[in-house]
Amino acid sequence: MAQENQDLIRPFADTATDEPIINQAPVQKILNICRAMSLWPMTFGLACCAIEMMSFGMARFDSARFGAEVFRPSPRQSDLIIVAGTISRKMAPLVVRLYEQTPAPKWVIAMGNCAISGGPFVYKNQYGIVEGVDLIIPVDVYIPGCPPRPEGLLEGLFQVQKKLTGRRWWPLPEQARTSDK
Amino acid sequence: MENLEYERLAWALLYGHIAIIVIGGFITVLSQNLVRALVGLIMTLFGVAGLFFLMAAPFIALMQILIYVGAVSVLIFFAIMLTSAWPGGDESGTISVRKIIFAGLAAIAPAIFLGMAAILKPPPSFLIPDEIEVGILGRFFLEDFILPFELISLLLTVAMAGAVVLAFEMRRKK
Amino acid sequence: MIVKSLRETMLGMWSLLVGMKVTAVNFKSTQITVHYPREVVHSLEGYRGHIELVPSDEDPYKPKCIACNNCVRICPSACISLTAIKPKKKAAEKTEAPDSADEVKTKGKKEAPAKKAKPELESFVCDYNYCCLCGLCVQSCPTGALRYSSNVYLAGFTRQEFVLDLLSRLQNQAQKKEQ
Amino acid sequence: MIEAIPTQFIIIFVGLLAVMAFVGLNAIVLVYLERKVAGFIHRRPGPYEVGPPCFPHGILQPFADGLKLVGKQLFTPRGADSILFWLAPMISIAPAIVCFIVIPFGPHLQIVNTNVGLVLILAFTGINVLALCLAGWASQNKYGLIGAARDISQGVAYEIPLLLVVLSVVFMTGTFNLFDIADGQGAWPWQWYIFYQPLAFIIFFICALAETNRNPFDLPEAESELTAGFHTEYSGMGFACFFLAEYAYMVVASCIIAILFLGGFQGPVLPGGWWFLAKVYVLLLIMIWIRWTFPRVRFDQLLNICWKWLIPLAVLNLLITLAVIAI
Amino acid sequence: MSVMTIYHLVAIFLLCIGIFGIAYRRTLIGIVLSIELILNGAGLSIMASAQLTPAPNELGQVGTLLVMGIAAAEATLLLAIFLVVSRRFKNVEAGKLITMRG
Amino acid sequence: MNLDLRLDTSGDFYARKFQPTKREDTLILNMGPQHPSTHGVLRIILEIDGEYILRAEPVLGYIHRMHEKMAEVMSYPQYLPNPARTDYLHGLAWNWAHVAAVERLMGLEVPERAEYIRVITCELNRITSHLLWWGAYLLDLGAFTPIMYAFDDRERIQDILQRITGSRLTYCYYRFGGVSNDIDDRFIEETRKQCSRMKPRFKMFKDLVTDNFILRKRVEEIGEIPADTCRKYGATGPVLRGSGVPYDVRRAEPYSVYDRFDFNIPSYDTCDAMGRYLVRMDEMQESIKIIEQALDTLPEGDYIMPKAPKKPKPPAGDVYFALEGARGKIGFHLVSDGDKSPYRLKLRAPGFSNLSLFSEVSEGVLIADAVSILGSLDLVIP
Repeated sequence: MAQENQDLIRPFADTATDEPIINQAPVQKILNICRAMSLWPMTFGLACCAIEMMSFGMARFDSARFGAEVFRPSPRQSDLIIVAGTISRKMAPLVVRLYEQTPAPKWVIAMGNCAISGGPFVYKNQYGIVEGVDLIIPVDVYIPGCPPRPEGLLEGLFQVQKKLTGRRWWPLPEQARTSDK
Repeated sequence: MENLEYERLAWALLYGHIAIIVIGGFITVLSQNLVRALVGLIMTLFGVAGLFFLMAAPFIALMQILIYVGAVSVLIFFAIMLTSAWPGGDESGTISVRKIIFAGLAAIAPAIFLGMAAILKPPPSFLIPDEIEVGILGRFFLEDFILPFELISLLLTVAMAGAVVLAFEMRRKK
Repeated sequence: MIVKSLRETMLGMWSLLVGMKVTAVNFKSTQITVHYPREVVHSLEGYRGHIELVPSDEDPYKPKCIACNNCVRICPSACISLTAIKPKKKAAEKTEAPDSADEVKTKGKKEAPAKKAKPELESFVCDYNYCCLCGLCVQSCPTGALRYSSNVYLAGFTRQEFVLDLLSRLQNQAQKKEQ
Repeated sequence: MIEAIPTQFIIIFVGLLAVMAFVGLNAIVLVYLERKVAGFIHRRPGPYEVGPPCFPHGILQPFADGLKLVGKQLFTPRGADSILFWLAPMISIAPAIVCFIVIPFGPHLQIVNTNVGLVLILAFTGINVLALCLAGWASQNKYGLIGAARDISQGVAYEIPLLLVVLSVVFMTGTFNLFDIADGQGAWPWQWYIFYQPLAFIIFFICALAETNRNPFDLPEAESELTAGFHTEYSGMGFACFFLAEYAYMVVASCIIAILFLGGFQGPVLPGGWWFLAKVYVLLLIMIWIRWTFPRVRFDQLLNICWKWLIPLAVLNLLITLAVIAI
Repeated sequence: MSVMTIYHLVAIFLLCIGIFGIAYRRTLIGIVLSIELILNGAGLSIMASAQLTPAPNELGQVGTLLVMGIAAAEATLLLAIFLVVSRRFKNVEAGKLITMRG
Repeated sequence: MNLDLRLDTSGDFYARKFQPTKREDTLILNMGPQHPSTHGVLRIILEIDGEYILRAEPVLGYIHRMHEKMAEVMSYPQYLPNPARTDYLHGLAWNWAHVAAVERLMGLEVPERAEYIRVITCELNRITSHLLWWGAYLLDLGAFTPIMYAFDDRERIQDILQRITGSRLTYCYYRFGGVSNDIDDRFIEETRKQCSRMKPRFKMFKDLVTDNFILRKRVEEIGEIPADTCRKYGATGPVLRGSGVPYDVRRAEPYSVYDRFDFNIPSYDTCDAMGRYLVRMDEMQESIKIIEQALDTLPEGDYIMPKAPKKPKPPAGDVYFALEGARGKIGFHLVSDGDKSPYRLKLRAPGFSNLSLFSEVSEGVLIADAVSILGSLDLVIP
């Protein structure tokens, strides 16, 4: 199976990142913080996890608080691809294409076990699933769960921010108080 | 002193607008892509509007922008999109030299006559035009020029009706 | 007819105003957002997260598990793998966390459940990447050695982070509790 | 010739810079406002956490968004006409800035006081249609093309009632001068033209929504139908320009409504500038409120509303106005 | 050379390039673009003649407005005609419209 | 496996096969698989003339997850978590269908309390499903706010369900012979509270959306599906009931304890999107009615059979079990050869039949209407 998946991998030659216009360290740092604080996800749901992705944007968990509520339908305007759901072999080329259509500073979250590894749909003689989105596009953050709760996705968002800026910006949930909502 | 500076500025503006007109005109005529040609036409229109401004007729300049840019070029754009939206349907491809020569001759002939007339026999003119009120213009339209005004209204109405009729014929053919 | 359509339009306009009133009322009402990293939802109880081992009653460092392999066999995604040593045998080969599902599967089958002496758990690995949170393992456990954790905050940079070594997690938890 | 040059050339230049700053600032405030209002309507806080503790409630969110968009890769799609593709956002934003130089923000806050101010604004806002068409056409994207076609139909259709309504106000005042129009109204609400021309106000408001492509008339960029309409292919700054232009036109539309119908800078007690700002922002808030309440209308309905309702009503309004003036 | 001459020369340039375009362009739309150039030249010329000579200014402005009105009417009609033509002949190239019957 | 991932502007296999008609100046538009209004991974190839759709052809299979094949590989209990992923919005119904099919084949007698629990949870799940549909449909029509209000209630119900079932979305709660967890007083109390909370909410939804002029214009007389067409394509559920046929499996061939409850089958014979919309809105209220009745008459007893089989091996034979899901009739055709895993499993996904309608209905409508019709069919592509 792994051998077959090799066919799906292709060099990401088309997505050569342009040299940044301003390449000074402090500027870059500020820019990175800005990027981290305004990660616009793409409206791209694949399966069950997409529903939890919706919850993540909705009133109760409100990703808007972290500047991530602007779900853009066009890949050209989004920064964050949340691969939420099972990737079938038929879908795989399109995921790659969407990734390539997204302009350069872009991040990928593999949400849910299907996107990470094929999850519950991996079994003997299985023929239609790409076993993990990291086989076809580079993934920055993995969020396990089937499906993960919206908190998990928020944590994933924080992880992307951490990857960008090198620090976690928000308190850990362990110290949190329990809300009555 | 101040006046001199302003005059220089005025000349610069004049020549700037003329340059825009000339460049726009050439783009309009020579561009292979019709949409680019349209953009060239819009450049020209803006240049002419600028000249109207310089002639102290801001109302006409703005009407130029409103009617030409806001309506006519949008209509032409629509026509381009509806008839040849994709490359190949427009002006790509080579054009025979003979055609260019004939076209050039056709263009130069009036240029020589009219240009000579304009240069050699300039009518008396002055530098500083007056600006007139829009209200005066309107009164002029409604009192002295009522017939042309009505005619142009009629023309527009007829054109609209004709367009609608043609479009309906098109739909019926579907 | 004109009167009817006019009336309809007027009623329609009124309905638009009613809609705007609804949103205005909601604008004023209290918010329902849980400010997540600062506060957590009240209702995580009952949520099936990934599984954890339950410590035995006498020793918080030792799991209740008797390595019967029931959970391995029932698991639809084959994400659990456990190895056990019989108390008498000393040197048991150490197995590392398996990488792929196939390996897990074969391993699960290879390890025959030790029936005679009470075997001691050597490693208990749950590859959370494959888990589908059905809870069959917990239900099939004869000794109640498994429980759900309510850790829903998992997210990481590699998928290897979620190959959970439950035994060491258990020991860590016991340590923390002692402190 | 000499006199023909506007004597306040320098003032215009400085004013343009000020206007650009104003447009930028306004867009930032509006983006924040829009997201916050949307949040409250949805019973959530909206932008909240971004920014250090000294800037609570996510006030820095729009800045972060803006800087991020500046830092994005610029992408010219294959097969697109690259010159026109990048020209379109600029054409979109430039006229909006020009419009601001004739708006009287207060009794003494106007960059150019010209007799044709209203015509200037109408002329320059019309250019936006062209920019959006160019954007849709140049990106060689079918969604963009459909968006552009929608935008043309919508723009051309809604310009007509807009002009008619403006004319009826102009006939009342007898001038195109925005300052004079605002000045002609009294300080108290019953002296404003909304009181004399309520129908015109409603028509103008609907047309303004349509011209600025706001929900429920946001068909050129209808998200669920055309992904993102004419700016489907724009990334980074190109997208930001359209965004900025949309908000700038919203402000222009609100300003015009405030001047034509709500007395402009007129108001009791407070100085004029504040009144003007307050009126404009109330109108903007209503626009935002409408956006987050209603579904989108369909395309043919959109045109039906215009041709079957707004234009006859506008003509009627104009005729009534003329009759009243004549009497 | 007086300013008015310059304006007139620009108007003549527009006229000439418009004529050139009419001959040079193959598609009907290209020809319309050229016609718009000519109309603009006419408007400019009328404007200059009225504003910069003792002739009444209103006359020139009204004339220019009339030209614009004609341009708008013409554009509307031509758009409709093009649509019909493109539907019947499948193209809008002037050289290929050789039959008289649709 | 040779997947050619090169960018191909001439379109892929489907688009090339979808030849344009003889008419000129039509446009082939590819809607999806990544498109906001196809809800995930449906792809529709449209041939449009201006804004009018001449032909539409849905392309399926972008989320083909081999559910049927999976059943043949896995044993009966191992397959338990999967049906819920077939239709992730109404997971419990699928879970139920699987469990009930096996029970019927084995002749198991489920305790009454378990049946009641099943009814309550399944109806709660139906409400969440309809709520999500409601929000997403209005999102398609351009209104953003309703989905937020829908999720408000949805989250509350999910909290209630999560406490006993353990998950929020992909439930694996029912077991052969019962359910995996008993419900407690807190569940009953919270459910009652939620039921009484929902009633004024419906009023608000009506004010905000159903009565809205713009919305009515968008859904009324759009996508008319005559009852005949529905029958031809095998459409079920709210789509069928929106066409005036009050067919509901819960009433037509009552399973479980549905025959003990008093509820209406809402149906509207306007056949349009509005009919389907109203059917779903009414159905939520009917569900609340059912839940309240079930809570009132909840019997005591076991929540699972005392000797429920852990590893069932049904006798050889086949069984068909159908029940009413949120999207229509869910059918499980199970063929067993007496082994620990089924010989063959055939799923009847209502979304599939309902989707096949789309191609016929969407001919000659505007793109915006197509979006409206697609939304009103409420699809979850299995």
